[in-house]
Amino acid sequence: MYNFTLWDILSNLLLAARWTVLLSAIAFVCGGIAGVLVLLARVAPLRPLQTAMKLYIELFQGTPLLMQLFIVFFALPLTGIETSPWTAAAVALTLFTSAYLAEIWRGCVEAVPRGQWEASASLAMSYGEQMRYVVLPQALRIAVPPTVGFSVQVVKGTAVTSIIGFVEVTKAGTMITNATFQPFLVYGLVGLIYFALCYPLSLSAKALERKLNVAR
Amino acid sequence: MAYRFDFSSLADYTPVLVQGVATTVGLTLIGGVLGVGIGIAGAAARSSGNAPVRFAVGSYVELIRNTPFLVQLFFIFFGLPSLGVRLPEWQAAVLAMVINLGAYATEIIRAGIDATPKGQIEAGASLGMTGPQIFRYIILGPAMGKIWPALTSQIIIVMLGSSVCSQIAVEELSFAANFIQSRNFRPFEVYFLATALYLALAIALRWLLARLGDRMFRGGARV
Amino acid sequence: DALDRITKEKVLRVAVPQDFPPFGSVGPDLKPLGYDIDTANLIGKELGAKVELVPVSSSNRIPYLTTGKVDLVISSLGKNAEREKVIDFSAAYAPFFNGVFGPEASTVEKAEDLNGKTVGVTRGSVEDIELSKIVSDKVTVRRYEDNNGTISAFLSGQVELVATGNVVAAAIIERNPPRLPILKFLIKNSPCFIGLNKDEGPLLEKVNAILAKAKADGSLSAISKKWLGTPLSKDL
Amino acid sequence: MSLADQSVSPSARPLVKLSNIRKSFGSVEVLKGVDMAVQEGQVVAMIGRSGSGKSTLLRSINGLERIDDGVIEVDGECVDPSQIDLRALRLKVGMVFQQFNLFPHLTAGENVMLALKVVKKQDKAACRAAAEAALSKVGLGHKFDAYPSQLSGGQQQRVAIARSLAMAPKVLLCDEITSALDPELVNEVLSVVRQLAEEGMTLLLVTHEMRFAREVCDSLVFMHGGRIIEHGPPAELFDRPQTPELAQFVGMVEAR
Amino acid sequence: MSLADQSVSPSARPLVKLSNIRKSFGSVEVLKGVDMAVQEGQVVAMIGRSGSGKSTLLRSINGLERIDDGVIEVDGECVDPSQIDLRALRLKVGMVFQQFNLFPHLTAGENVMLALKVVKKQDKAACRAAAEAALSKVGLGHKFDAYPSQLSGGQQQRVAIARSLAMAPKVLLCDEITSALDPELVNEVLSVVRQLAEEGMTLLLVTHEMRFAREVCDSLVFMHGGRIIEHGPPAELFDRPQTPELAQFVGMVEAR
Ligand SMILES: Nc1ncnc2c1ncn2[C@@H]1O[C@H](COP(=O)(O)OP(=O)(O)OP(=O)(O)O)[C@@H](O)[C@H]1O
Ligand SMILES: Nc1ncnc2c1ncn2[C@@H]1O[C@H](COP(=O)(O)OP(=O)(O)OP(=O)(O)O)[C@@H](O)[C@H]1O
Ligand SMILES: [Mg+2]
Ligand SMILES: [Mg+2]
Repeated sequence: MYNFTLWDILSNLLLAARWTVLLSAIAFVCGGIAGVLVLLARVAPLRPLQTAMKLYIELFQGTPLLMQLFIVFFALPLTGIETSPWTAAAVALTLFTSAYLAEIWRGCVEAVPRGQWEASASLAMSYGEQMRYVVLPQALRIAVPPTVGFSVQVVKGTAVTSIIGFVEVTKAGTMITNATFQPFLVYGLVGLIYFALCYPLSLSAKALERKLNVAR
Repeated sequence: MAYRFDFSSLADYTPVLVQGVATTVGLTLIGGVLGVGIGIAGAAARSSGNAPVRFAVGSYVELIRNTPFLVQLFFIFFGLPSLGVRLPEWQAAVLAMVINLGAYATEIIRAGIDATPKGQIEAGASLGMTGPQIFRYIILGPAMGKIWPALTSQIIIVMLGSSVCSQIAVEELSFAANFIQSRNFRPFEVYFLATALYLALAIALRWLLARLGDRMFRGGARV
Repeated sequence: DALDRITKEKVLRVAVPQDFPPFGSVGPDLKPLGYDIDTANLIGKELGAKVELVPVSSSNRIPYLTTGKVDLVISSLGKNAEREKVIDFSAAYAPFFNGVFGPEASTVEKAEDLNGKTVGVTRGSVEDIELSKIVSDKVTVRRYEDNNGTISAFLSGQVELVATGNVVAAAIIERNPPRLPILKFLIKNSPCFIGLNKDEGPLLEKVNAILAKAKADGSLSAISKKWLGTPLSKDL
Repeated sequence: MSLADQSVSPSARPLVKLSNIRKSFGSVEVLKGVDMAVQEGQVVAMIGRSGSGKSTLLRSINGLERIDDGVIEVDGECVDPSQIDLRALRLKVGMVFQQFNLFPHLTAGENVMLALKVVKKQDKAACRAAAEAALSKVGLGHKFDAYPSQLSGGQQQRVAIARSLAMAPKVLLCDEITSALDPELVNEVLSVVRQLAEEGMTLLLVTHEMRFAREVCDSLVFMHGGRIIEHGPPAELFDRPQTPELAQFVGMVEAR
Repeated sequence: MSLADQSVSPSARPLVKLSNIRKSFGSVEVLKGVDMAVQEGQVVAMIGRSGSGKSTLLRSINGLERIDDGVIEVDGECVDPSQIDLRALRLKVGMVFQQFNLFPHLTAGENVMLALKVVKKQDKAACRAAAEAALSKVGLGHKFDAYPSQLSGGQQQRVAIARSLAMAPKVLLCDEITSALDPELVNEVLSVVRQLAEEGMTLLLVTHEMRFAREVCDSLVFMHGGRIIEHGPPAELFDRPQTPELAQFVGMVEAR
């Protein structure tokens, strides 16, 4: 059959890494947007909305991403909603990411002192104005390091999409292992590629955190 | 396409599900206990050991935290045998979970240790206590109490992450789900049920660990 | 129905294996290739549709079909009663038999000899279902998500024996692996069929017609020769 | 004798009028029916032990606490507890806090301009002019572009006062605005308040600065256990307390 | 004149003897050659400006700071800076800190018993008896099972003293042990120290409580810029300071 050189293996993995990056980016951007919406609903002064979002977060933080993927991919179509691997991966990763980000960001919103709410309230600002001009800008600053830190989890989370046949780095690794019988080499390389993607993110999260602590 | 839900066909597979849940719980228990143990040792080494030890522990933590669990699992199960280390699947799964949780726990517990006021350590020292005694009796308890919620979340993440162990034929809960749907062709019902079971496990585990934390670190919580 | 859609959109979506040589595997460009892929292309050409290959694993190929993600499963699919309740099958398009394979040194000769041993199998495959019927509970059966897992487990020595198809074993041997899978005993002769959703009569007829024509004009046999090394036997 | 009658001519309508204000936290009643009136231009100081309900009362007046019963009337508009139009109320009532509560991500000038822009929808130039005027008034015209973290506590508090002033409230509430300051910074803030009082601003202050209260205020209100139990001109209250509670409080404060 | 000669009969061997102690943090020399002797049963107070090196000196005596040069002798055993046997040293020298540093996860009793158990390896009953005795001595026998968070600052500091006492040190070092306390709680701690002094405990205190120093101490040590520049009986130092530095320090303190 075909012979894979080391370069074949590496180049295929790197090519597949594009999809890992793309998936991560989609998950992060869509999850971020959804996360903001969940966050706003989660901290809104409306009990039912708060409760609903609490359940949403509990649900997606309390079940494996793998199961979420399976349900979106295999189970939703039975109810008439078509899902390709792309949409399934994007949808599941978005839901998963939004739940975690909303929870991280809620912590940041709550870290904004109560006095800020009260001062802006006594300036006759509405809830929306308080959020928009006073609380979110401050929360945003606090939120940068943990958000960058969480992006590492998103990148790693994309590995699970290999199981629904999505050919990103992990899946490519599995396929190549089967064609080459060199699991040690291939999975070692796969691990290194993830490390190369994630470690800079981890480092910058740490650096940002230090900077934030010094600035305070 | 109108779909008729039919959970009845799952009844035949109750033993498979029960065994799946039991395996998931077992993996989490062993992985959790050993992982936290590694975390404590790692944190101790990282905050007191000599430079090479600190570097080694630091590298371990970063390596694990920046690669996916699935890849770690494959590496251990499929990759290590080429070095002559052949582990049966459940041992490989436990090892992967322990290594994974150990790295996160090291980082979490270290944060708790760093939060120990310097004066506490000096007070211990001025009473004639040795370094290890200070760590064991003064630092560890309050540090664990402080970071227990974070550790709880991480243990739950590892429990949920164990779902990918089905990939190396460990017969845990998601294995059971896949197994059943490949026999009865009812993915919606099966995955729905399995997801609900995971959620129940996560909630139960969080509750249990909270109780456990209250019990073990009751004093430490009052700071 | 599906046939209408295919002729209108000129796209045929086919589930194929990428972990099951020689029926389906990948080359250095990670593109699927193999017996099943050639068969899919053959059918696509006859239908005048562009073929869209969807790589699947053995445990999820039927959900792919039933959830409407593909029109056909050409994925070395064997026929059995359970599956027939859920999907329809075309005529057979490739020969296949399952056996238990192990290293030369292994002395296993029949199902009873497996007692106390560990056998790897791909979850949800015909081998899995058939093997489960004939072995006692003294046998440890390890079920992997896909053939990649099963093959890796055998090659890395994680399992002693595997239950798989003749052709898979042949393909492994051809690649000069560290451990050679040698046939120990036969489980079942189970040729491969194309899977379709139920109530797709027109498509089923059309596919069967295409297969009949391909058998008659020798094009299917050519595929067999290319991938299995032997022409198609007459009894298929 | 009701407080509204006392320190003012019968014809003047009070700017702030509180009738029978009640407020509980859980099962603890913190305000047990407070009546009070503040005339336009009056400077009223509230004194009393920690926990007597001073902050709670002040916070109720601009709706930071929701009252359980009673009526708050500001500038003739009656606001009943169940459906207070908070925005309208707060446009009339400014508030300055113990902890300054400046917005740390905005400069002094931006702190002052923010509400002018988003609440009053003034245009940029008008905002800037108003902010500059307000900051100059508190002696910080030159700190327009400084961030709160670059200012001393006293300066921060003066920015907070300017921020409230710029909204042109009818009455300004001040809750122990010098308590969080280092002793040497207290005076710069008090002198700003003194100047406001002289200019005729209506002020309602909670304060522990007894000398200041004595010198600057028209009227003193002594709270105890969720009630106003004495009120009147400062000199009178300090020198001839009518209740043993006030006598004790005065004694305690003087001893310090 | 060396300090060792001064306040004691020549025959008595000092319990603590410091000779030429030097210590730098980075390039800053904080202790510039300190000599000092404390006799058994003596109560010595150290005073001096912030930053003069009082804490550093005290911390050196039980090895919390590693000294760069000089000799520390405690109870006749000489400990040179390069290889101090910290454990032996610390068994003889107790220390109480400004911030109490109680172990928050242990009750008062457990705080006292911990070192008895793990360092002295006493059995349970002996530990408990010793802890009860120590806590009773500081007037907190009834708080054996209270957690630090349930105690006032003064009570916490007394537990900290009991914790050190229970180890039966030869000398007790106290670094500004009342500075972190509310004024009304200072006296309860000072009276415990006074009682220890009366019972003959050897004490070395850093303190800002001048009246207390005057009344209780046998000897006063004035540090300035990393050196001891005056020492002697408290009355003498306060009333007839020899150096302008001490004169200024005394003036500053009395003005408060
Ligand atoms: N949000 C709250 N929840 C529960 N109780 C509260 C709350 N705010 C205030 N209280 C209680 O209400 C009482 C009055 O509090 P308030 O702050 O009004 O007193 P104060 O007179 O301002 O005291 P201080 O001089 O200490 O500021 C106190 O007993 C306080 O504990
Ligand atoms: N760990 C350290 N690292 C660097 N410099 C230090 C350290 N500890 C103390 N110093 C410096 O050593 C000098 C003496 O400090 P020390 O705490 O001994 O003074 P002190 O007399 O106890 O003052 P205070 O009355 O404020 O407690 C100070 O200038 C201080 O800044
Ligand atoms: Mg108050
Ligand atoms: Mg000091």
